[in-house]
Amino acid sequence: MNNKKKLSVRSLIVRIVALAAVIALAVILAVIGRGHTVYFDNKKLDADGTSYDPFYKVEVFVNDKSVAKLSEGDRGMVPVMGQDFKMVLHITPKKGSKKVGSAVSMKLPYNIDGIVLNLPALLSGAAEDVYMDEFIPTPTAEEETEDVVITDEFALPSDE
Amino acid sequence: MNNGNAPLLEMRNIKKDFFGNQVLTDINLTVHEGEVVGLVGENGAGKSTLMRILFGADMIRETGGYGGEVLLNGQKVQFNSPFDAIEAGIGMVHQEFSLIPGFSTTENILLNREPVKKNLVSEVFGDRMNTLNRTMMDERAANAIEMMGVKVDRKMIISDMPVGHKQFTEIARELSKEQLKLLILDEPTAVLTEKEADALLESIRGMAKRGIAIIFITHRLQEIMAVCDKVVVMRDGYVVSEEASSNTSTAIITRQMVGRDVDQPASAASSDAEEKKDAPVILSVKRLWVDMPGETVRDVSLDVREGEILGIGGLAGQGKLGIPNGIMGLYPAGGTVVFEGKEIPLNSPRSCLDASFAFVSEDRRGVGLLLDESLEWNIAFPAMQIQNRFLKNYLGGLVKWRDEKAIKEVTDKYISELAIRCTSSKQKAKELSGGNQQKVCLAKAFALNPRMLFVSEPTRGIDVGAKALVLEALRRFNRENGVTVVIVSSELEELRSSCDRIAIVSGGRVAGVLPASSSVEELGELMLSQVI
Amino acid sequence: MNEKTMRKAKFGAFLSRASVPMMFIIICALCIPIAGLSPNYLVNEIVTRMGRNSFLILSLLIPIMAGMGLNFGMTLGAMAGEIGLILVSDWQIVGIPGMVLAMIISVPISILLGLFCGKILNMAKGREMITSYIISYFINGVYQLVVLYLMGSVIPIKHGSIKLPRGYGIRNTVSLLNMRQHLDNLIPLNIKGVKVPVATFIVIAVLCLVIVWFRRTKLGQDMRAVGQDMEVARDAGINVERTRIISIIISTVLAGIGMVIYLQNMGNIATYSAHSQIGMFCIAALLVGGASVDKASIGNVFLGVILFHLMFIVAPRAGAYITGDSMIGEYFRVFVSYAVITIALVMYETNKRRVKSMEGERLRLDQEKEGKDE
Amino acid sequence: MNETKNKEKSWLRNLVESFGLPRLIITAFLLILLILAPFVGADLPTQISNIIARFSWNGILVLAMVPMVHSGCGLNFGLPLGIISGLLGATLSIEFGFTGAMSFVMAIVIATPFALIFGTGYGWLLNKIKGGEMMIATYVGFSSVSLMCMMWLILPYKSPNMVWGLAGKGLRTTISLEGYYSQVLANILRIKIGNLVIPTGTLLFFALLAAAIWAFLHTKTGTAMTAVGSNPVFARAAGINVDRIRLLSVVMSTWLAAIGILVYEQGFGFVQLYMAPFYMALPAVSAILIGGASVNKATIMNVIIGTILFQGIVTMTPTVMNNMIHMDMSEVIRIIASNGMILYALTRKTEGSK
Repeated sequence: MNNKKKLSVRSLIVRIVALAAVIALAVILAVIGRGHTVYFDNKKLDADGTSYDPFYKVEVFVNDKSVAKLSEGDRGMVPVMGQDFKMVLHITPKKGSKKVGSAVSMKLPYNIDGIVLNLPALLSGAAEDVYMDEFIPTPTAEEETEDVVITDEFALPSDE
Repeated sequence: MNNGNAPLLEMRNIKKDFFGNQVLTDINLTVHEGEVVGLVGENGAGKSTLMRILFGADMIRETGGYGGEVLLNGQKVQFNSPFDAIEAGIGMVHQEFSLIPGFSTTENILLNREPVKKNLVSEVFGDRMNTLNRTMMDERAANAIEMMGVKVDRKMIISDMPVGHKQFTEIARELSKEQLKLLILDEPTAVLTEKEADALLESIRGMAKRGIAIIFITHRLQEIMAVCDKVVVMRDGYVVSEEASSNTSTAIITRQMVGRDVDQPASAASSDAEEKKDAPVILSVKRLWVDMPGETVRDVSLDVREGEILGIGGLAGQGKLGIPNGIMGLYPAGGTVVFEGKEIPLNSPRSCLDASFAFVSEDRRGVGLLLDESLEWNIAFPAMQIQNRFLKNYLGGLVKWRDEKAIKEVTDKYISELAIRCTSSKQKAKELSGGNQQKVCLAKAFALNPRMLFVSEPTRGIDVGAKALVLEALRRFNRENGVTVVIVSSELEELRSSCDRIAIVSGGRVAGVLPASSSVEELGELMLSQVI
Repeated sequence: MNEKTMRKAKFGAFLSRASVPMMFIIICALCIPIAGLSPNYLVNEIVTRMGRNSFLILSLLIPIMAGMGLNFGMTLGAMAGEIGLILVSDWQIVGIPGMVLAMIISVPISILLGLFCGKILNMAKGREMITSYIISYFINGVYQLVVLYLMGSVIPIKHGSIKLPRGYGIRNTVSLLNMRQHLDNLIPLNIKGVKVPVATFIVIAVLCLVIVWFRRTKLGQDMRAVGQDMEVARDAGINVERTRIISIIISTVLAGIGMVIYLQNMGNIATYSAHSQIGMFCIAALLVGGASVDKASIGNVFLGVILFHLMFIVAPRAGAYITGDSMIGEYFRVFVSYAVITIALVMYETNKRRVKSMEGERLRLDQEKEGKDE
Repeated sequence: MNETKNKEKSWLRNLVESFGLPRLIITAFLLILLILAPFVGADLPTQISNIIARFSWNGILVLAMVPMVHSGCGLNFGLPLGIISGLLGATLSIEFGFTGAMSFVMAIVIATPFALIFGTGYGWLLNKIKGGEMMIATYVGFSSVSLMCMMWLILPYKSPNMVWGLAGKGLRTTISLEGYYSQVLANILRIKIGNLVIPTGTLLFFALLAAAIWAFLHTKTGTAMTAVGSNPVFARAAGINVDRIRLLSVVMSTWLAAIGILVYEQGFGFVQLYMAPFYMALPAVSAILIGGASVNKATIMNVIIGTILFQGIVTMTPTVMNNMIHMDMSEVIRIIASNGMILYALTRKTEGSK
């Protein structure tokens, strides 16, 4: 009897540890799996009296893949996972001038889904709150219409 | 063998009653280590109940426990469940197999006692996630089979096995329990061939040599004589004899099993028996076989005379119940049945009923009654369906409407005639007591106005008062209406007191037909003559 | 003589087991040339569907082992998986971590639902299948209550992209674009233009191993025992009710995980209809693979997926070609799914009765012979 | 004093036991809805008319459950088979050019042989698989519906009122009965008091069939049917051919379902083909269960009460709920309540079902 009880304490501990491990795993997944959409603006930005001019052309590489080629005034985007964000920019500042490579890495804020980066401001070394902005989607008219919700096959044929 | 210590098992002054019905009175039983004790007695003598007490069956506790005490190795024990009994070293092989059909011998021997290996998953999810240790299982099964001394294929699947091997698997399962000290074998040879039975007897001897005590229940007395050290005979809830097997014989045992101390009063009906002797044969059964599970009938020929009450007796499982069930078409049957010179087709309940047979089944709740319906329905239904009675015809017979008034009338008639205790004729059958349900079944048969009535176990499971009423009603029905009655019963006394003649069935065959005034010993001998 | 009849009976049993797969092979063989689809396309589709469906179908095996028949209640697990995915996509957890998290969330929900289902089924022994079938409808009602009314009002849902504009309830479809086929493409492999979802297959293989291993555990052995004879198992001291409940819980949990895999391949959730048909299609596929109500193996699962989905792909095309109406093929495959289940159920019930009558037949012959001897 | 309290308690318990807790809850729910209706601005007479109309459409479909329950075949989840017979009758009647009330009569006449044939086959099948009726019935229903889906496309129907206008073949999913038998029964002796409308004809037709079933159950064969359902072994021992009685009950159920769908259509005004019959078994099953039937016992009263309660909830919840909390949860409530009811019935232990 005593033996049995001891065993159950042991298994209780094992179970608690296992449960804790699963919960820990869930938390870790929630952190590393957090997805963001990063938008790159190659636009003119005026902030705090400073003006950042757009480049003639920028090509953005994330994970060695070209995700956007931006002309003046363009916006590009890439969905990413996790908060460590690295990108390589190939910048052509003026028409005809030479391509300049530049690697940027930064920490993305966990709470924001869509993050807008103003590339000119970012590369000129402006403060974070200047080059970074939250993307707020504006629902399009089409989305606004109420979905027709199909329930189940149990419903009587609509006979109204 | 007996080394002078406390005996392995001692049962002292065991008493047991079911709702006031005393079934065991002051039973004393002693079993020593390595001893083989034969336990014999008619059905209903109390053997099974005694073994159930020993094995801690739930049913004993549910019916109010038992009196007296059980001692194992000199210590008082009280088992709350069969598992306690197994824990204490008692094993039991039941008449019905308790085996998983798709499992191998090994798996069945070690069912729910498999040796296991621990693993990572079982640490988290508990012991049931342990993996089975197949090598150890094989080893342990092999050991148990060896201990039994009969060769059984360890890998064979149960459903592919002959019956005998199943029996041996069960025994091996008990033997594989390390703590086993006492093994109860309940009619183990009933399903075995002669050769297998011999092997079993041999293995019983072997087991006894290893120090395992065995209680051996059987109807085959020669087996008892061959293998047992001691024979205990039970009758009507008493132990009537306990003898070393060397001091007794099958003849003595038979007498002890069925014998009475005082002569019974002559059969009530025997006075008319003389005049019925010459009555013409009304029903003639020839070479009847019936495939009724547990009550197989093989090659029965039997004549029933007009106006008589014929009793059919025999031990349980010997086929007496199969006879009426087969004739009435409830189980597949073959042979010929001739009633009043006309052959009645078998396997067709309807044609039997049309020939004005009626049948009161032993399975009241399963076959005899519409439990969810009113007494009116129960009593009037067959007569309505077979004979178009209790119906009103409309549209020139196109519409046959139930005549509720006539139904109520006939029901009320039988309620008062048979003293059925109920609130009204509308009461549901399931709400009545067993005895009253039986009376409803009788009323149902009477309402058919049969010429030939089969009654199967009319008094099973009903109290003494109702018993007398039921038997009296049958006798009166026979006398007043001149209906021929066949009563099938396990209780010899009942048959002797109600019938004109008694046919005894043994091993699925008619062992003999005797007048009801024959002595119990004569009848008993017949009962055991061809037991299988 | 006896052996001969035995062998005959066994061959007959094999034939009846093989009849459904054979029928499907014939249907497919007839339809493939008519449909005129390129072999490459067909192989690609089959491989994709194997990855998508196998896990879900495997979840059906354990209740069959425990004698509880086809678990129509696997839909419950599918719903749990959907709830996990809806929450995860609202939290914007993406990719493989999102999938795993959705699975983790689905597990406790599945356990609760499985427990409920198991308890009810224990109260309805002997009609488990129809009961589990009705349970799936019942829980579907509860699911709708949660997803259509409680999500967004009680359970916080942030994103407008999955919430209905009225402020509560989930949209008809939820996009899983950011985890679409992430598992399938985790280890990319392309053999002659056939995309092979290697990682998915690895997960499925692991589950197969787990099932094989599970059969060897004490619990697996108990389940087999309970499945074959409840009373004997009870007499041997096995807790029958508990064992049955556990088998349903395991099935539900696996179905939940399987649903996450299924939906990551699809790339979106049809919030209110994805689960309703899944049970039927999985069961039909399993039966097409030669399984029956009381016996199913891993082999049946894969054979079933291949044959059933082959039929699924070619039937509409073949139907359209023959009749000039594409709807015919659509209806045909639905009809075949139902017909397969019907046939399997009928065969199971008639077999059960035939076994009984065969025993009687044998006894009768024995007795007749004996009767003649004397 | 104490005793009376006890009595009251046991009276309450008896009520719960005989009526069943779920049924009690559903009844109470409907009563609350009825009481609330005027307060939330719903017009009570309109509501009641709705319930009566719905009752008149669905009553016979629910009645179709009775024979099979009586003979122990369980709940008729195979109802769609009968419905298909009815649909064949309806479409053929229109195809042959019958109109008005005649089209209804002819629909019944044509549907009858189909119902008899399908019912016989279905009953034969159910006799082979005693014990597994309900599951197989469900799938027989599903298979036949999906088979007919193909048939509606293939069969050479020509009537322009029924086939797709563009293709010129293949039946439409819904066919209007305007000019055929829409409302033919309801218009007989229709009563109109303010907003309260009573389709007397349809109710009478239902009453006629219900009385016929009631009468049948009082005949010799009907009695045998009940006995077969109550205890098949007893019936066999009493010389009844159990299989034949069961077959008869299945044929009756199938025929009633065929008539039921025609009556439903005449009230609804449309014939619905393709997947529509699919979803009609479960509401009928749960309606009769709500009315107090069990898996092997059902009476005409169960049918009437059940249909009123079920249809009452179906019509009342959307209006009341919508007006009260601006949240239409009626679908969900209906799904949970009706399936819960079926589950409840399935988990009851029944003596007769062996």
